[in-house]
Amino acid sequence: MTYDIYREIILDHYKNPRNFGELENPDIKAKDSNPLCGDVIEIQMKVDAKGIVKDVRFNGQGCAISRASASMLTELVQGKTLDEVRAIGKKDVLDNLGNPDLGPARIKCALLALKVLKVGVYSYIGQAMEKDADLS
Amino acid sequence: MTYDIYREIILDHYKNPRNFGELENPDIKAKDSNPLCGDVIEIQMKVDAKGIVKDVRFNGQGCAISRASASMLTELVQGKTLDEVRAIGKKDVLDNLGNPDLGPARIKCALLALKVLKVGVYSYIGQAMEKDADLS
Amino acid sequence: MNVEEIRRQFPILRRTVHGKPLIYLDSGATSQKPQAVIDAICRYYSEYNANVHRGVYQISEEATAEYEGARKKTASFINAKEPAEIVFTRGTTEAINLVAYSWGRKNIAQGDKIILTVMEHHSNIIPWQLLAKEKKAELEYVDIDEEGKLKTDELDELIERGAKLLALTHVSNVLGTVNPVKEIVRKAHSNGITVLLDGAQSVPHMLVDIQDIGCDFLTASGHKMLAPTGSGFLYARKELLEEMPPFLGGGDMIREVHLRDAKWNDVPWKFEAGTMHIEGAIGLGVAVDFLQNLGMSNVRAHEEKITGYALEKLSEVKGVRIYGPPDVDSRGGVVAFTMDSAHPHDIASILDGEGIAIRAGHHCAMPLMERLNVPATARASFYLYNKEEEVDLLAGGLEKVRQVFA
Amino acid sequence: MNVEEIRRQFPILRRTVHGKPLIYLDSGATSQKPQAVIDAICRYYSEYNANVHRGVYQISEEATAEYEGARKKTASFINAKEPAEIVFTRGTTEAINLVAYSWGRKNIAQGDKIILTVMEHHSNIIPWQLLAKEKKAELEYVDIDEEGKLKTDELDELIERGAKLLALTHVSNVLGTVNPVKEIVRKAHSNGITVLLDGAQSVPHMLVDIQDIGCDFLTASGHKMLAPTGSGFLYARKELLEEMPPFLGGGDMIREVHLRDAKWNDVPWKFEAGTMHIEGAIGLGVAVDFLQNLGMSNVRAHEEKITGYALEKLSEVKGVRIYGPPDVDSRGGVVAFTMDSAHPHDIASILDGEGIAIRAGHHCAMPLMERLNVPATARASFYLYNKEEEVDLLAGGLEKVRQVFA
Ligand SMILES: Cc1ncc(COP(=O)(O)O)c(C=O)c1O
Ligand SMILES: Cc1ncc(COP(=O)(O)O)c(C=O)c1O
Repeated sequence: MTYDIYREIILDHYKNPRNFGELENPDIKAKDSNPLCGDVIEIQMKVDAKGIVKDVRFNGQGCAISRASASMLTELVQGKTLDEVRAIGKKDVLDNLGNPDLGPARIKCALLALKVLKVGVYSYIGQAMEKDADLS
Repeated sequence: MTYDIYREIILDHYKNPRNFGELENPDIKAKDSNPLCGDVIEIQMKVDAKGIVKDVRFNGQGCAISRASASMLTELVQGKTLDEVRAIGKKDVLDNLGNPDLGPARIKCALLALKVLKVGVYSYIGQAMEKDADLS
Repeated sequence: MNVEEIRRQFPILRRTVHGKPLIYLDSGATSQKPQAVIDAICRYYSEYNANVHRGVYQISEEATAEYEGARKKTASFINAKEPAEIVFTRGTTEAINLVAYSWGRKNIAQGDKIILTVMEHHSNIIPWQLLAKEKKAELEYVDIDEEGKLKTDELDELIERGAKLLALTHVSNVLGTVNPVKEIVRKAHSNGITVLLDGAQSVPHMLVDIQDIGCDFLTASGHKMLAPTGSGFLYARKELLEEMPPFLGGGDMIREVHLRDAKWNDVPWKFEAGTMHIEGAIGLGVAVDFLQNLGMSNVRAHEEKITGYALEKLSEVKGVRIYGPPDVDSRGGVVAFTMDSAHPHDIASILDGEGIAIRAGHHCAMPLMERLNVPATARASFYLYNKEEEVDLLAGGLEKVRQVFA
Repeated sequence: MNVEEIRRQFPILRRTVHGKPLIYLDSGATSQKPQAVIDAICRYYSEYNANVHRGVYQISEEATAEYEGARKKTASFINAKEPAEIVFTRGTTEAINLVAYSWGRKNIAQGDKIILTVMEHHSNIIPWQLLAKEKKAELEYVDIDEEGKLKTDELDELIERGAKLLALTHVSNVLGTVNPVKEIVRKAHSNGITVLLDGAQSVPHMLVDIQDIGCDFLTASGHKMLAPTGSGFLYARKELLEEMPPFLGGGDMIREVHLRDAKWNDVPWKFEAGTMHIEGAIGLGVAVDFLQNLGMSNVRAHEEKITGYALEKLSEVKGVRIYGPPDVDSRGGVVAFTMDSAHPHDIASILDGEGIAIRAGHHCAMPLMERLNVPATARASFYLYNKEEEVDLLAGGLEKVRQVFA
């Protein structure tokens, strides 16, 4: 049944999002919306000289899935190198969410934050993200 | 069966069209085409001071039905007053053709000459033909 | 109107979703189809499928008769003066774009004003944005009041200041608001303003008498009124159609074609280029028969009743906020709402688990979402096959949502 | 390919006309539909009819999966690089108009040249006439030789003199001529000319490999390839689609809408405004499966055989004149002809009495009729369900015509 997707952990991240808010002078800042519903996620990061994520925040409006997914993602990237962040994929995000049985429409909610994250990282390192297979 | 429509009389008028050709300095001259097939009929008439059709010709390309119908129509109008010509209707034309069982597409062929005739007469007497119920 | 008997004619209502009977509350997006329409489609393809107008053989004549017959039925359904005032389109969107490209590009010039409302569907916004950008014309928007009704004083003022076109929806697909279009058209016309009415949410649900309303253009979607997808129509006064340049160019819309110019066919065919969706038009004719057999005032009465019941039941659920007019007689069968704890997407997902299909999102009305200051809403929309028990289950589903997000 | 087995899958072929079995020889106008497509339509409306993309409930997700699945199938059918290169349209006509309005209005300027051929269908003429008139561009036409083949030296010359666009048909719907498009595209491209290929008469009948041919745009009609009416598609290279401004504005083709501006959705959805003909797209997917199961080279071989047989049989009827190339391998399954004594309309009427459906008229190719110096022609067009016995009956029918008009 579809509302099995609303497991405790997702609801917890939705109601108490981690790293929610804004950073002062972030090095990375990216934003995207889900055309289906108009939901918006923005991710901001501070990166040190070695390319390690020092601080991360997200904000925006969204459903439980997109918000929980963003919240979990911020936990995941904290302290990682940008190369490690680039390696994060669809599977990691879904694993994080406990692999809920999301339909094709809701999966876009789950992956919105990942997409925003990648856009931010790729534009920071000055590369097009065209070939990232995880974003199709 | 559909080729019952090709009765002797229709074939005769098709092969030996009456009043086929052109007039010098006609008083009335009108032309129209059938968008379905591109067939064209032109009718020309000479009318005397009393409004009597003195001479009539038709020309153009067309199928057996449109041509026979035009040929018969020229016979019908010869010597008639313009008021009498205006009174000629769909029914007269179909009666003339022997009321063949024409489908909606072919009936346009049968009525093309009548339409041309009316356009000619109405524009000669300076009237719009909008309200002619026989032309819908 | 016997709802159970009607329901039996819609085969999809026998299906289950996640083990529960399907409760379809998204007719505002597209309606379900009765067996009569499905059968008409099968019959068309099994017995007389052929291209129309151009064939002189039997099945083409049958198809042409049914296709043009559907035009007649559609014309009489909205009380148009003649069938030639009906142009078949893919739906409301294509119909509005046709007007914008053909009538609009000819009649709208730099500095001209086009009046819209903040409750318009994107389909009645984007074509005018594109036109305004091309012609350097101006768009003006009428606001809504707290109940979700048009601020008619604001509209009156804009009308008096003058404009070329007023394009507005008859019934809002989010608020449900039924706009007082007859009065609006009267005022607009007395100021020389042409009026396009977006009938996507009215024509399927109530009696729309175009001669009574008096508007210049009306657009509607067949697929929202029991007909196949890809069907819909534009109504336009014949004089307007005759003066309008063609939109799409191609087969069947011409009388003569030469290498460098062409002459157009008569209306409405001038606007029907290429092979049309013949099945769709024929299906629309059958759908119109179906609706007329029931009687549009009965359809409307049924929807008023169920909408009233829904307004009552949903407002009993704690944390639910409903948008649009509170009085049932000034709204259509559309109920948009939000819940304080749950996002519309999550509401829809949880309801889906109960077999209930509602819509969540911006409903192609982003400017209205901005105006209401919400990112999205949930929306239940009703039609002639919905019943009160389904509203009860919807309310029950919302209680579940509340529990999950408590 | 077993024709009898194929015929059994087309229910309309069981019908009679004027007491005789229907012999359908007008597939060039629209094809008949196999039971598999009819069943898919019924299943869609009986089981999962819902608007696509915007719904988060089960049946909407099913509909979306089928709709987008059909796009994938269509893309792979013509060997497009990715599904995003396929935009669903009502047919070829809408697809060409889309290119003319969107790509054309952006890229064609005063004095620019557009190369066409005298064998084009009106749908590949009128949109360019309208565009040329608006932009003060110039149309140039390539002539044909006595066999009805393109004068390639003339075309080469025009290409070398330079142009913005070459829009030509892959297969003529009157002459049957198959144009050597791969070679033509190569030359056009090496002169910087964009190429639009009208595939209305090729895509249903032969293997069309878009990457091999290399053209920039390809248009086709689903309803001519076993799919429902109102279906068809535009193929365009993704870079082109991405650069093109939107055509129709409305729901689903946007990402964000504000009062005075909007952002567009990704391709291909940027070009699919409003509720699309979902049933039509799904039906097209099933039709593509049907054709691929048979194998397009088998379809082509079957048509070559029957066309060759028809050329032979028809030329045996006294007074018949056939247009187009005499060699079967450079023509499609279309045979246009005239008779010295009878007008094409009369031929078609008499054949109709025999249950035989052929087309008579200008076939939406008036400039070609002028070029051939005939007011109209009769046309028999074949598809995978036609058999040689039907050609015999056609020839027999023409003998009757001869007798009537003797
Ligand atoms: C008010 C309104 N206008 C226009 C449309 C667009 O209709 P369609 O998608 O059939 O083109 C809709 C439906 O989505 C609507 O509700
Ligand atoms: C060569 C050609 N181009 C274009 C068309 C137009 O196709 P449609 O009517 O599906 O838009 C046709 C068919 O009528 C055709 O044969």
